[in-house]
Amino acid sequence: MIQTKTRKPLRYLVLILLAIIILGPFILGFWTSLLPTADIAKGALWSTHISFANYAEAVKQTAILRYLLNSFVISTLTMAAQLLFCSLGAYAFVFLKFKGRDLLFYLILATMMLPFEAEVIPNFATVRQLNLLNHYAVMVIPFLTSAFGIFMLRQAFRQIPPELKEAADVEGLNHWQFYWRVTLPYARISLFTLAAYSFLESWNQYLWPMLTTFSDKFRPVQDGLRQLQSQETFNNWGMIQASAVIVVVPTLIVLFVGQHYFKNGLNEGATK
Amino acid sequence: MQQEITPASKPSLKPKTLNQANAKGFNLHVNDKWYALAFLGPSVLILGVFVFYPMLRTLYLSLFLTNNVGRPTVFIGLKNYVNLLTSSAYQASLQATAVYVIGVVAFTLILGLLLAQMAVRKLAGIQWFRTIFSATMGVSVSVAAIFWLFIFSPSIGLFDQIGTLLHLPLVQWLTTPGPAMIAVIISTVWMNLGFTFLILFGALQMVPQPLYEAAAIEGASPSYQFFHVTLPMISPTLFFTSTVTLIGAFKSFGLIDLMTAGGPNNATNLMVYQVYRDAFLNGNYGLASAESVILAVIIALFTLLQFKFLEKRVTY
Amino acid sequence: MTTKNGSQQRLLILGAILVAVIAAFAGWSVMSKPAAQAQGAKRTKVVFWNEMTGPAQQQLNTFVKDFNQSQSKYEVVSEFEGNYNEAVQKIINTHGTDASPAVFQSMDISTSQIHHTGYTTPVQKFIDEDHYNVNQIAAGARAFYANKGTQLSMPFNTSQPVLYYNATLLKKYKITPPPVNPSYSDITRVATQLTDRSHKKVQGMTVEIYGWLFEQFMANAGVSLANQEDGHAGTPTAVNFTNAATVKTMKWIQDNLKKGDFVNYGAGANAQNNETASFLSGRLGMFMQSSASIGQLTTGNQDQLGITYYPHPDGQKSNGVAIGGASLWISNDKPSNVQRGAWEFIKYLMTAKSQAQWQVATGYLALNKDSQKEAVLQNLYKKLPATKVPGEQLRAATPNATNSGIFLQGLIQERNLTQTAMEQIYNGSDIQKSLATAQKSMNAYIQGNNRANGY
Amino acid sequence: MSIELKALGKEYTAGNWVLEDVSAHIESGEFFAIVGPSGCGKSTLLRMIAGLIPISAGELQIDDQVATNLPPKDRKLTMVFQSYALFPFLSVTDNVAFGLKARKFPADEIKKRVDKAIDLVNLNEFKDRKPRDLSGGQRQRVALARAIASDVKICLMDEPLSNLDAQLRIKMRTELRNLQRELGLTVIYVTHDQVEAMTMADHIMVLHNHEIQQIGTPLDIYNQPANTFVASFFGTPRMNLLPARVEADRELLLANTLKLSVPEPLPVADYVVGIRPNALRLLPQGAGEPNAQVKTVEYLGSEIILEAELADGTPLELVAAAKDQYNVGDWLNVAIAGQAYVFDHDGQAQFMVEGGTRHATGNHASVQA
Repeated sequence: MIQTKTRKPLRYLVLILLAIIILGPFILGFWTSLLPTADIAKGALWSTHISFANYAEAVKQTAILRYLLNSFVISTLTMAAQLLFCSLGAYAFVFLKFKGRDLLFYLILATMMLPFEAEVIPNFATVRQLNLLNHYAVMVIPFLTSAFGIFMLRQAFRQIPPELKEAADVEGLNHWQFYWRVTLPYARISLFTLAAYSFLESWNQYLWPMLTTFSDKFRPVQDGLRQLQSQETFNNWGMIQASAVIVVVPTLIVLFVGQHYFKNGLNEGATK
Repeated sequence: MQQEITPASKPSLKPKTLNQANAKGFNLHVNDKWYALAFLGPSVLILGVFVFYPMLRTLYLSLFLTNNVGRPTVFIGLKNYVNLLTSSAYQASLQATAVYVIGVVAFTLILGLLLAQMAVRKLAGIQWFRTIFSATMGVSVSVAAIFWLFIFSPSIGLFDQIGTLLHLPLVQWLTTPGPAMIAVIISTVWMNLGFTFLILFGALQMVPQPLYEAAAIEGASPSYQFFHVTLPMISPTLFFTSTVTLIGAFKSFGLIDLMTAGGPNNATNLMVYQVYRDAFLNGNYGLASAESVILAVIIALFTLLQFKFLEKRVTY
Repeated sequence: MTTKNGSQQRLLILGAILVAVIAAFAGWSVMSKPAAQAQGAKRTKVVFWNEMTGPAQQQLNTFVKDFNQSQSKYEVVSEFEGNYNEAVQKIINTHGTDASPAVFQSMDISTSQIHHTGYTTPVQKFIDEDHYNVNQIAAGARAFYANKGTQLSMPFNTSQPVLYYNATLLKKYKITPPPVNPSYSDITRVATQLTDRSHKKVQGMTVEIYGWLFEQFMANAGVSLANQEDGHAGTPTAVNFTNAATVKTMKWIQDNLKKGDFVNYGAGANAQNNETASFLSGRLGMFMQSSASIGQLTTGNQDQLGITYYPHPDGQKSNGVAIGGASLWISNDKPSNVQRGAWEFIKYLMTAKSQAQWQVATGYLALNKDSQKEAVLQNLYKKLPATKVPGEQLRAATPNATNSGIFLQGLIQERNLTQTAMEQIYNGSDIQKSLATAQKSMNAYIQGNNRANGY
Repeated sequence: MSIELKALGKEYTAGNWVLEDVSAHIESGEFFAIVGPSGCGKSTLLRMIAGLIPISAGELQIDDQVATNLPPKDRKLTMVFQSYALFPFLSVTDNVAFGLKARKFPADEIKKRVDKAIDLVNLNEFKDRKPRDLSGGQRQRVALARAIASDVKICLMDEPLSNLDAQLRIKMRTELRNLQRELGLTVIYVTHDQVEAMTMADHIMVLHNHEIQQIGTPLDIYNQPANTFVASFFGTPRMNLLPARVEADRELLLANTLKLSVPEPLPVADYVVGIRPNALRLLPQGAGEPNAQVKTVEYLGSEIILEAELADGTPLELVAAAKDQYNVGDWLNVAIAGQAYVFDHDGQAQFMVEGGTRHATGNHASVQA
């Protein structure tokens, strides 16, 4: 429009303000992670002693790297499992014909309404019975599959032209072959979206690991930060901020590299 | 009027009875039950054990008193529910949850929309802003909580310092009820913004440009265009985003745990936190189960609403 | 075309990053491990759960390290499990699984609950087996964790509620300090004088809204909070908040608040931080808190710190207060050699030397009587004579049913309820009515709990 | 409601002009078409007139008022978009009423105007429908009704018929034209379809290569193309453009094959001669030397389109009577039988020859006007 010409500087101003608001906590967190805790405690947000000492301290004195490793292991396993089981499940709902399929689909859809947070009590009892407590398994097994993932991939698989299945039937491909050679490659964008989604979901788990892990050996990073926070009575802010930055940097990198996919995938999910 | 849905836009919540290849192909009479077992078995097992069974079990537990090691011992019918709904503490928790959820949803949407609206117009370097606006998607709960804890911390925190500079009365953000609620809402909104921005930005980008041009020629001012073109055009996405945010807010736990632990004076004691407290701090599993059921019902209702809307949903 | 290539490229980059990070971590954790594993291979592993933070955690970790070096049979692995409240249910919930601890620290008010789960081996068993001289451990602390003559757990980090005053301020306004074992009116006098003579620049006194303090007022007045002699004679079925001594205490606080000689700092961590900050900056003359705060109140405090016993009602002798803190328990779901290792570790922590070091490092009381002779502790007393007072208060009281803690399940609820009542009373509500409401709720809770547990 | 374009120009990045020196006068009540191939800047020009994109150079006058920097809503015009730009969430009535509501007209006035507009485009039965429940033609009418309801007399149309199927498009041409006359609208109509422009417009502006090629009535444009671009753009099948050189004193040799006599001697140079397919005659077999070979044969029913190749390889399109029979590979004998347009080697029209007489071409006058 014509008016925008004159408004340009104003729009940049608003954009920059908004960017500052969004980035503020990051910048402040990163900046204070470079300051000596003594200076932070005095309320000084400026210091001449800028260093990575807090990072060295965090890595040496806390199990922050172990927490990160745990989270990577848990999230990667969860992601891989969800890709496999959700795609298998979705395949069954699209390409297989069996009795009670619709009913089963509705049941699985219904589970999307049930918040995990409201089911922790019996679930805790279950994993305790299975002697899974305080192990990677306890944070992976309940999330091997997800109703949302099945639903989302089912949507994607339905976009596969029926002619492909017919052609595969003519070629004599069985279901495994069709699943592996056609369905998965065809829906790879959706698979990627699910991968990103399940990884982040697992990465952000907080309540469940908090209830089921009892040692640093298996504690994921979210609860690791909680651990650091609650152990420090004399708030060692420099080190805590450094730990937070160590945790946030990998996900930020993944986000920026994979931004393109998140955007497409999310919008697909939102508009379908 | 008639909610006629074009085939392309039909959200496929309903399974089609006759499906694609199998209906038309020559293996019409094949029953794939063994395949189905192999393909679906794992998912059904996991969902059954960790989603279906626990819901029933929670319902069951909610009707009992539990002993000091968490086993249900005395059947008391709906007594737990009665006690809860008449308890002023639980009512306060419901109220706090309502305030929190409404605050989070409202501000997340408004700010998300503002960000998206600002980022959607083409400008030199706008790509940078888009990336920045989506940055909080990469932030996990604990990191967000720690960043904001520092900002809100007394005397050394940013807000306190700014307040001191401007000679404003000091606010004990996390230790006074009202401000503590505001603080957790701000933090949650910030954490939500990246995701909300991306979704709304995508929706705005899909609004056809000629609609704005037509509106401009027809005499609509920018604000008229926003309310009478932009908002209606993205209303399905707006609805999707608000329910997702709403359900997420109902489930908020980590941020509360780290920032306020439900305090001060239970001012931020949200429903999930109350479940955690009663179960895993107080060992009152029967009562906590009843609280879980109430929480599940509320969330299920909103999810159902979302499904219903998705099904009816009109894509233009 | 380009997008496809681009997207595949990005996918590759992402995958590569993921693999690289995992590989890096795996390498790091493998490299950093072998030493610890090789050492622990032949030893019996004893998992120890604690809830200590800050300097106490550091000292505890030092103890663990020293214990592991002092012998070659056991390896104690210490795990921090969050705050006291969290830990109780964690302990109960993991019992019988591979995740459970062999020895754990659990807070004072969880004693009855932990005992009733039947998940622990009373330390009495090992005391008897070893003919361990239990008399060297402070009786008042032992009594709290004993039931009907059996020592259930070993008192560990132990504090006494005491009254702190700013001696320098009192001198400045020419006020006679309160006696070492003050009555309510002694405190009222000092508070009034402070407020008046400073022209309200200094606030006289605060009593935090804190259930623990509520319990200690009753203990020091010699009245039972729960029936069955505070649970020491059997499972309590009711509580008594509305007794004369409690009403009198609440009235004392309420009246002084109205007069403005006392001030209300509210409840929770917030109140504790604020009252400490005010006290240190000379704006508050007196407050009551755990003796474990001594460290915080002496470091960097130019003013001289004064400490007295917990105040008692006028016209009667002080009965003595119960301790606060936590004790060490041994789980019974571990094989006997592990339980034995746990006991050996407890014994190590209770030596005179360890206990003396513990008090110096943390402000918790040294429970071993012989610790008083240790040089580190002597040095502390020489430097800060006031730090002697909490220990003296502990030794001064003869343990009886009312000052040995309350053997009742659901003390967390009790504290929530009494704190609500205190809050109401501080804001001017009717004392009798507020206490009665809390009492009714607590009795209902006890009945439900007893029913659920089949008592 | 006349419109005056005075040397309008548009640059998106400095020095990079997508439109240059566009001047024209559009009379009140005129149907003015802007035609050109895609990318020629015709939509840009329309959007500049509408005020949707800023004008970089020159001046725009609407109704004798300078409008160069006015916002769109103050230009007293309306626009119909190629995609119709209907609001999918509004019913037909509300779509038509959109502008009136935005301009805060009183409710009864809105109702009156909307009813009238909907009536004019025959959409009475569909008033309450949403756009998605309408056919393409009906949507087109809604867009028209919206333009009509605003009651302003200038209507800009951006390829409004291009999304319709062929039959409907032809029907709508007439309807649009009738409506325009009936309401006395000044229409600026952008299209890439020369037939549409020819059949509907009072005047046509031909845009190509960032500038005006010619402005004139359809007849002018067809009969007196200003250059080879205009000549080949209008008319189906397209005009044949043949390279020519001076062969004899009063004779041009086209594509080394065909001879064209000109009334007066020409300077020796390279020329291009344009001959419409229907100005070529097929001589009966054996009447002379065959000079072209058939490459494809296209039967249209009423006639046959032949694509042939002249002896030197230059392609040539011809029209033949349907009753005749042609096969690929047949040799033909082609002669010039109608108008031949002579252009200089830059493509600018020089004159037209018909039966050996010279006629002037290239209505440059209207460009300069």
